[in-house]
Amino acid sequence: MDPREIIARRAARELQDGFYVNLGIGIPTMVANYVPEGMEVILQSENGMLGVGPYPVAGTEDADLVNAGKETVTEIPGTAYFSSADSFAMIRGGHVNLSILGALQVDRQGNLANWMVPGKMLKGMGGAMDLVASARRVIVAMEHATKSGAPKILDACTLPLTGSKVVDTIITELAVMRVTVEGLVLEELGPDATVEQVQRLTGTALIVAESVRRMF
Amino acid sequence: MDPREIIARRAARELQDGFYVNLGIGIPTMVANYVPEGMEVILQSENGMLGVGPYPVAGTEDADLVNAGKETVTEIPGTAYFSSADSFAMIRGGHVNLSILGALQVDRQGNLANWMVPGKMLKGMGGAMDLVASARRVIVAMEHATKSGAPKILDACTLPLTGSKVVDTIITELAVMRVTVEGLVLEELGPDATVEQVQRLTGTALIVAESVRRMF
Amino acid sequence: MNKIYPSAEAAVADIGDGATIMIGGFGLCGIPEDLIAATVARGVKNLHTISNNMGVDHVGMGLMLEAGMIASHIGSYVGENKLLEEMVLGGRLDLTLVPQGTLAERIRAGGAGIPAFFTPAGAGTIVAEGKEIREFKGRSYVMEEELTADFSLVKAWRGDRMGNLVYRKTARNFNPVMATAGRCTIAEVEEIVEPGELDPDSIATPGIYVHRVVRWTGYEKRIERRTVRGGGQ
Amino acid sequence: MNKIYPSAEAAVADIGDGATIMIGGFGLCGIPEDLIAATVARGVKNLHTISNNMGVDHVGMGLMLEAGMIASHIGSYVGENKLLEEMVLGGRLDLTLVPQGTLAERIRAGGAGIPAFFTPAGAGTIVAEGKEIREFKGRSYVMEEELTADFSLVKAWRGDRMGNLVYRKTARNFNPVMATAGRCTIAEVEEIVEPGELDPDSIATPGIYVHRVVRWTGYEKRIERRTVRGGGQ
Repeated sequence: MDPREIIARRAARELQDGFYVNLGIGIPTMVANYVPEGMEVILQSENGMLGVGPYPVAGTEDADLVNAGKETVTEIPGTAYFSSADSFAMIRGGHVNLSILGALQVDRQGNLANWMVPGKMLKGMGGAMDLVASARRVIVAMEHATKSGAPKILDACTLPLTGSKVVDTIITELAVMRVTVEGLVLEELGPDATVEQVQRLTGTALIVAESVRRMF
Repeated sequence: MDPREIIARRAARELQDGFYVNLGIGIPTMVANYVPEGMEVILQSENGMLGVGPYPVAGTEDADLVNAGKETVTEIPGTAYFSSADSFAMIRGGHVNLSILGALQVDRQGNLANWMVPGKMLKGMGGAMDLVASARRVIVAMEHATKSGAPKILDACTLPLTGSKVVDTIITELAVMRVTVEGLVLEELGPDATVEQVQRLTGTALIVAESVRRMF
Repeated sequence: MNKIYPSAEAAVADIGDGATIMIGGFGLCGIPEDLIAATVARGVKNLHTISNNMGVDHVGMGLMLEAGMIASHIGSYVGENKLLEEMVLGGRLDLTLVPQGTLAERIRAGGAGIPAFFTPAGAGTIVAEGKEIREFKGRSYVMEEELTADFSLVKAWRGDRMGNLVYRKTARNFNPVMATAGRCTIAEVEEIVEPGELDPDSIATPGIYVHRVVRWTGYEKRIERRTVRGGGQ
Repeated sequence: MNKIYPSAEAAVADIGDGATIMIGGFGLCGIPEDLIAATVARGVKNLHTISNNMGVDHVGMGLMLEAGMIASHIGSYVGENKLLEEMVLGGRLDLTLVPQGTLAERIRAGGAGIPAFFTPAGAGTIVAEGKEIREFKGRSYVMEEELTADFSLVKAWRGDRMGNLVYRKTARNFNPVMATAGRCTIAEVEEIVEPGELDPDSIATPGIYVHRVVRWTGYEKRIERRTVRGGGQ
């Protein structure tokens, strides 16, 4: 399995029937493809939409209907549109059950950095700071290490933070880790991963749960 | 002319074409009857309506369509409904050109008391505090003195205030007075009123404008 | 996802003693009469209510007041409510009067995750006493804090099983704001429609805010002040 | 009451050098293209812009950027905008990045007469530096102040001569919020209808907020990322 698919597939298991979920750009968006059969999950998009449907059939794209990644999407029966202020009132008010987003770095305290690399192209934080500060639960879904094998899961983030102590769970192609006051607890291993491999690619000491399971 | 009619008729002259106006309960509500021919004035009602129309024809009353005085009203072409939060965002944001309301007391500094008489029936301030704090212009439209002839226009209000330094103009059946830093300036006299009479029924020294005019 | 409950009684069955409850409506316009009646029937005590008004004799929240189930109330106008006054003066009910716009904004803030904000309403009056006052651009503002509730009882016109709601005319008032601020929001609707029937551009309360939907019993809506045009007009 | 202007050029004719301008839209969705083009054509300088994004090359606010008319910008995401980066690094444009929800709420506050409020977004990050931090119920919040503008340029779907507006799908985004915060709000609409044609329960922007209405020229709306379903689905 493609690492991104492993991550998205595993993250989808965190969904529950009736959940309202905000998915970030990239791997998190892919989570929508793995919603278990028969489960109803409503996607919130911070540009002002509740009830995001799949991508449109070619030829039916609507320039007025995009998600927060500016991708063309569709509506579902029961979709509602609202303003950006109302959308972030919804987010800030803690009404979104779960926010899944990517990261450049996460650390053992649940600090998250995903918006800025000093000296690199200016982008901006978009809605990420609002989302991580207020969703009831925040899951980081990302590849475990950088392309060159450098750890992204650290003792302490070195990049400017998106949120302080905001992450609940980290899901990578190699592991599922829970943020606790003692540090990161390794709870599950990816299809072919070993504890040693995960620890080697992680920049902070992991607490290995008594019963580490396989993801799938 | 009935004193209340004099007041409402004179207050209506403060309206301008295209104004958005909030009218309080009682005499202020009567102002709507005297909007000059050809002038378009849009009435805001703080329970969530812009574009309040006249009372309904008997038999067409709608329980879902009331003004802030809980009276049945009608809509006009272009009416918009919104929530109480949106209504007061509109008021607080200074988008209402003019607020006309009644008073128990007003003083020379433009302080207004119209919501509470200690020891009397509890009522509550409703939206009055928000309106007087934020409308671009606040006019008090009221009978000049109490039924027993006691002044309501004073050096300093003795009742709990609705707003501090909020009133711009006072219109009674006897006079039009403008609030200035020097005190209340008597600018116009009611149909049969004299300067002496107005001063006698007023609890603060009035500054008589150089050219006191008749209201009508 | 089906948020529809079979009855008002079932929808309010877990409202317990001491709960904080927001109740929508302006005067008697847009009040959730069935939900109020079902709450009264439950006979719970020591409720903390938040509502712009307090009903009138034997109608709306007047029924809750008469049942002696309200320990404290936050509102902006309690009008000609003799029993309320007696209870307040007798120390049996703790009443807090709040400017109407401040009330609406405190509730919005509660739903929107904003713990406090500044407003000019009430600056220089007894409403500001004991509160932080701050100047911005030379003008005084009062700091006001958010309001939330265990339950919000709201009245809408149409709703679907996902909790999407639309309101009718001025019966909207406090209902959509309170819908956002209840940990459990229960909506009484006149008509239940299928998801997709409500225009997505016109949904006033997106379903995320609503936990339970109940169809009203079709009672006659009350008019507080019936005003009509003069005969000749 | 007739707020309709004959053209975008006429509607923006009094935007002067140094003006603060809010511009609606999310990415290229729901941007007032004609009003932007007319503003660019005026050739004014030193504008202070507030907008969630900054367009892309040769489209939307990208045109204003390329015309060298922007002195400062407040937004949440400027994406892959090479020219903007050069200008910022070269000290020719003052950029302030704000969390998107904070941006939306600061604009709402500006329209709603709320000078400041507290939000959890950005607490413990560089966004909070230099700002007041306060704890409510054991959690840290940042105090953020309102934003207003001399002009708000917004894009709506339908509007009437009284300034009432409705929006279409996600083209709504920042437009209704910014409409409330401009001292002069100019709306570009696809269709002008008669007062009363818009459903009074569904008007997203009541006319009180809108000072000028212009009919668009009927340009083709841009799609930033055209994504479609796989062939077999």
